[in-house]
Amino acid sequence: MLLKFRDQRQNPSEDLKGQSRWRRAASPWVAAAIPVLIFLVAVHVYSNELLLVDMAIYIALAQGINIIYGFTGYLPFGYFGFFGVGAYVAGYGIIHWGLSGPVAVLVGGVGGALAGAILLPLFRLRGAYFALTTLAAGEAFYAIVSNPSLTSITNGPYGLNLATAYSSGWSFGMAVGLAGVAILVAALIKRSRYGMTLKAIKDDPYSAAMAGINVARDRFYAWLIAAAIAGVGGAIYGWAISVFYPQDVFDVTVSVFAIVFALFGGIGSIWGPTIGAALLYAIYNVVGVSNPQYFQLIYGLIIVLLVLFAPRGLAGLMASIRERRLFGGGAR
Amino acid sequence: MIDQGVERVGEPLLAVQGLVTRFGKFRALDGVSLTIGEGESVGLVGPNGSGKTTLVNTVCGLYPASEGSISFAGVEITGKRPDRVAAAGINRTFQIPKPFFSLSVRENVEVAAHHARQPHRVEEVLERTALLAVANHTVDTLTAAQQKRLDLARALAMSPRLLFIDELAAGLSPNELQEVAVMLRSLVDEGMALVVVEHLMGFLEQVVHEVFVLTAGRIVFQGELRDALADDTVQEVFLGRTDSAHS
Amino acid sequence: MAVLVLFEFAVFGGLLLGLYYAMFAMGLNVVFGAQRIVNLAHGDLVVLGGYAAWELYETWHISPIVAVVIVLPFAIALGFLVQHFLTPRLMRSADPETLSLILFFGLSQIIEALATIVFGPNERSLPTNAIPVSSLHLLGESYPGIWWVSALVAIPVLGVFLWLLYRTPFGLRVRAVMSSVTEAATAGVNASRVSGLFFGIGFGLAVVAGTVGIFIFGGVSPTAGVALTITAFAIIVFGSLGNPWGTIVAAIIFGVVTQLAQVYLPSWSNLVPYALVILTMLLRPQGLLGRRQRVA
Amino acid sequence: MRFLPALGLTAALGMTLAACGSSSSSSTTSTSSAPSAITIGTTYAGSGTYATSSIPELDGLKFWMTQENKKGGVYVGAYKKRIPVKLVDYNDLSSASTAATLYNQLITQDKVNILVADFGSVLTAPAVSLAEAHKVVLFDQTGTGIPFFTPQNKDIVLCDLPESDIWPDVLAQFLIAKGIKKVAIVYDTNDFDESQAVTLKSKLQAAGITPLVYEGVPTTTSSYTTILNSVAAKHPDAVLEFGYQPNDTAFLQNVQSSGQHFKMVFTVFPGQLLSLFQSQVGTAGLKYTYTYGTNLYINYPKVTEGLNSAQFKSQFSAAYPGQLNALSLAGYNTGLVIQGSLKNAKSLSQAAIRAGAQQLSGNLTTVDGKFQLNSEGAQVGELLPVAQLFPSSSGVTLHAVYPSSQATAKAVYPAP
Repeated sequence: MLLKFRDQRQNPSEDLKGQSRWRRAASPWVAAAIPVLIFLVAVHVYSNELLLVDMAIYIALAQGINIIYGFTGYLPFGYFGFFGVGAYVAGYGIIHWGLSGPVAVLVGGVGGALAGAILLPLFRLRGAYFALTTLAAGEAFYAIVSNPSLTSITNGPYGLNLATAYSSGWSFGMAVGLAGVAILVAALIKRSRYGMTLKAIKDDPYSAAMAGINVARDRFYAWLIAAAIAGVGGAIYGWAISVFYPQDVFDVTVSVFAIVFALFGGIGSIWGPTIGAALLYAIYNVVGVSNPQYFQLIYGLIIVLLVLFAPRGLAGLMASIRERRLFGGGAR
Repeated sequence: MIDQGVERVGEPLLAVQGLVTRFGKFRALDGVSLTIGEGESVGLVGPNGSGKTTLVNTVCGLYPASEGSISFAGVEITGKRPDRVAAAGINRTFQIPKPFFSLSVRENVEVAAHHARQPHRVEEVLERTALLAVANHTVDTLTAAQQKRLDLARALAMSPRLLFIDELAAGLSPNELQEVAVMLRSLVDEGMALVVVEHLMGFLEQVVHEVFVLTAGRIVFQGELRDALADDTVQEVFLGRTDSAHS
Repeated sequence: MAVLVLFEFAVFGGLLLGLYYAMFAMGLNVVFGAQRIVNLAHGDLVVLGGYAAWELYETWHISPIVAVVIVLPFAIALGFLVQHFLTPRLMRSADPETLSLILFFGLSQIIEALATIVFGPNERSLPTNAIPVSSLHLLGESYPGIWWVSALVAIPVLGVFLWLLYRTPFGLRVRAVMSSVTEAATAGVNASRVSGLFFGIGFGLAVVAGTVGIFIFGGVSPTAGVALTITAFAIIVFGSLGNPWGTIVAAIIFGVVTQLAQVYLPSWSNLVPYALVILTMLLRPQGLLGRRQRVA
Repeated sequence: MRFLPALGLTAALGMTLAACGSSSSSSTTSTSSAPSAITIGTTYAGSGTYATSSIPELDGLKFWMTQENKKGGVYVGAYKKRIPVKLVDYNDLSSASTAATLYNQLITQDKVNILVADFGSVLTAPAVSLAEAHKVVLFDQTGTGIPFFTPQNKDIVLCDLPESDIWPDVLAQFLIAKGIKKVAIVYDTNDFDESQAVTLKSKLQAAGITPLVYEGVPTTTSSYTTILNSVAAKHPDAVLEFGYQPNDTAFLQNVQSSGQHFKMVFTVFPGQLLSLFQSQVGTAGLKYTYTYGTNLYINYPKVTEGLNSAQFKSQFSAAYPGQLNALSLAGYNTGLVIQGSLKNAKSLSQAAIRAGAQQLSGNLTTVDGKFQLNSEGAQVGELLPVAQLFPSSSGVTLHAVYPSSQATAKAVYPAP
């Protein structure tokens, strides 16, 4: 039964390959363009652009988690560390080098990627060890940046004031752009030879090496991309709120939200993290702001139920509903 | 190209010198030296835990060599990363196949062919390993024998000059066994060097002439398979394990 | 002279606190030993213990030391239930290790939310005279009463735990499971039952640590859990996962190092647990007392 | 790919949900005729570090609003009539980033006429550039950090306490007058506490006193035992700790449990939240320690706006039992400053209201004392006396002990 089912699914799609090629090529661009367009329309209907900025950033972060966890299996609990480093590098650039906001944001992305490079040795670890050690690393970044002894460099615990560079239009535009780019990058990777390579590494790193794959290097690229996305995200965030303290940008909640949004939507899919982030962040802003503890309760229950009953998230649920409809439910 | 020039006729393809692999205090390989010539096919036999798979893993770069050296085609490869070893022209199959479960059968082969810069070989390799019919299937739908062949296909897609076959025969039916033997012989005929790690003597006979016998991390015999079976030491080594050979 | 006195304070104070930290971190190690699960809700259980002590003292004027005995059975039952209902399904999934991390994180969120709903968001602390003991005077230095009281609680608790583990038939089975779940199963040990007890003991130790912790940490608030979990994780990986003696040694070293940092480099003392995790993982992933094992 | 439109729709739904959900009230303010209500937007910390200070402040503001609405609203000079006041408040959870989104929500969605910042510099900071960018006047209740008040500032009005850097002026004079030379200063590393520590240190140094200890610790610190031990090793006469309420509580508890005794211990918040400290620290830990005396303990029988001290205490306690403290008084005072500014303002524009506030400066006395702004919009009218907590039948009682003009008791130094 199982074999038959696979045959049915695989072979027709093979026949249709030529016909659907343009759709395959276009879909990463579509996946990126639709959310961007919705954002550009939404800001005219709904003028609290800061909330939309946050949502766009969370979509990007969820895609970052998708790239590193979905494609390589490494779960970085300390993802917020790159977010914070990005915010601080960009802030430093604005204050000390007189960079304009948009340029500083890109520099923040470079900062995030450099922080990622520093943590490269952690890839020796796997599973829970990796996840928790990156968490410690994120907290270590925080302890260093916020240290009163370094006030002359980072302004220590007293935060940064970027009010001079504040520009709500620009920061909104950059946030939406980041969301679009992150979705596009994730989608292009998924469909590329590189995506196939990452899946091979995730399945069996040694076997992948025997297939000629430079495992460490190829995994590193994915890590750098994810770290850069978080760096840019943090930079835009810091710029958009314009006055921030270390604990606002080095906040473990950033990791938690990004991971749960991605997981809720469906790790490894492209639409999943986008929709997961948009939906849950919206619900958070409706329910969570006035009753945070009830939201947290619901949210904890969602995590437990997801892990137990739907580890592939919304995307996985939709896929199995579709399969059931097409094949009468016998397949799984 | 310079390497090719220096390489003399008769110089071994693989030369292992005094190889030691330690796990803590345990010496899994205890001074192994052997050479394998271009296009040669040899068997590697020995009881469980004698270090056969450790030898393959060390040569392929999974375990670091504690002492000794490994060179391939005149180039030192000791301590090289597995992907470098693979790129140099050594490949292997695994005792328990390690295919990429989230990729289709074809993609499994494509990944390897792509990284060996030989994308055109995909169809040929699939055909040769009798996997063309299931090329678009996912790996979890394959039979155990098909998964073993997929392992082989992934290795062949890299066009290796030396191929380690790690217990391919175990668990195959006599028919499947026969097919695999034919396949391996044809590889030898094309000039590929083979090292076959195997317990089944009948199968080994069809593929190789010469064997290395390994026990407790040392090579205790090297020579024709016939002679090995007659050798007292080898007899002793194997009598100890014949009853568990098919378990 | 003052420098020397401070050194003495840091070392001896660190020793007392280290014994407490051993009890505090042991529960995480025990739960890990059962099914290779990192219990990310560990810190939240410690927080729950703190609230239990607070509630019992404020409502019924029960001393936090007595509270230790009262909360223990509830904590053990909770651990047993969690193991019984959550982990079997988890172990059958595609990536149990990472998913278990996420699952227990979800659990931690639930506990945190419930604590906020029941006790409110603000820090609760007990007056220091809830444990009416005087400070300890030793070689010209005085140490807060709660430090030596917590050490005095930790020693018998750890003692009973180690006695169970090394001197009873039950402990033998436990250690069999800790060394290998599958081997123990073939040797006739009911691994699932033993794992349930592991969770029970692990949760129990965490909650007991919390009842005393309300004094050690200066109070209890719903959001303190994550930082406590990282600290406990730092201690158990430093001491070697699955090795109870390692946890004790590591906790004492951790206590002393933290105290030294607080005395000589106070602004950097927050970095200690994080640096400890990172350095251990990079330089000696098997931990202080560990045999080499695969973590990478 | 058939599911793509459906997915797109879902995403759109999510974003629309966000849009609708948060815009709980839409404003239809027209500028030509008088608005039906004056909306005041604020955020408060329902949980976290600032909650114990923020909630009473909000209660004070609500109390003021209720009082005014009973009279038909607040008098608005621009329209020469009373207009009802509407308050929109959101919970920012003590998080500056949540606060930023909420301030933006208040400005862009709720279109509030007046923005009131949450307690403390950390939660006030995100409002500053938003208020500036959207041309909304910001009333800063007690966010007394210095960085906000610059000569360019045209947006912010500080209502209650003076800027934190002048808080310790009187404290420094007290230490010098008492001839206390061995001083230890421990402060939390945030704008509010650090600026006090910096001021105190420089005032003392000007008098030739160099602190024996001058140490910053993270605002999250909840155990001071070890640092207290290091402090005690230097044998200071006075130990001064600048923190937020949770820090001060932990510090006082640790002083008690460590068994150390100092001739003088000073913390910031007992004077503002005395009953909370009474329950958390107890009489034994509080007695004879020092704090800033607040206007709650000073009697202002004659005021130019609102209720006088006695009236406020009795009426507020009736409306919000158990909530009376210096911060609820500060919240009430914010309301009075807004009231005065609206009375003077020629229109509801940012500049007009700000100018209205400036006009008040020097002419307003409330239950919180004299209101006086400097050119940067910061309040300089109040000087905090040094107070000491004396044991009494009901626990501890606060008495101002310095300067002598405000003193209601004589300082007991050294503490017994």
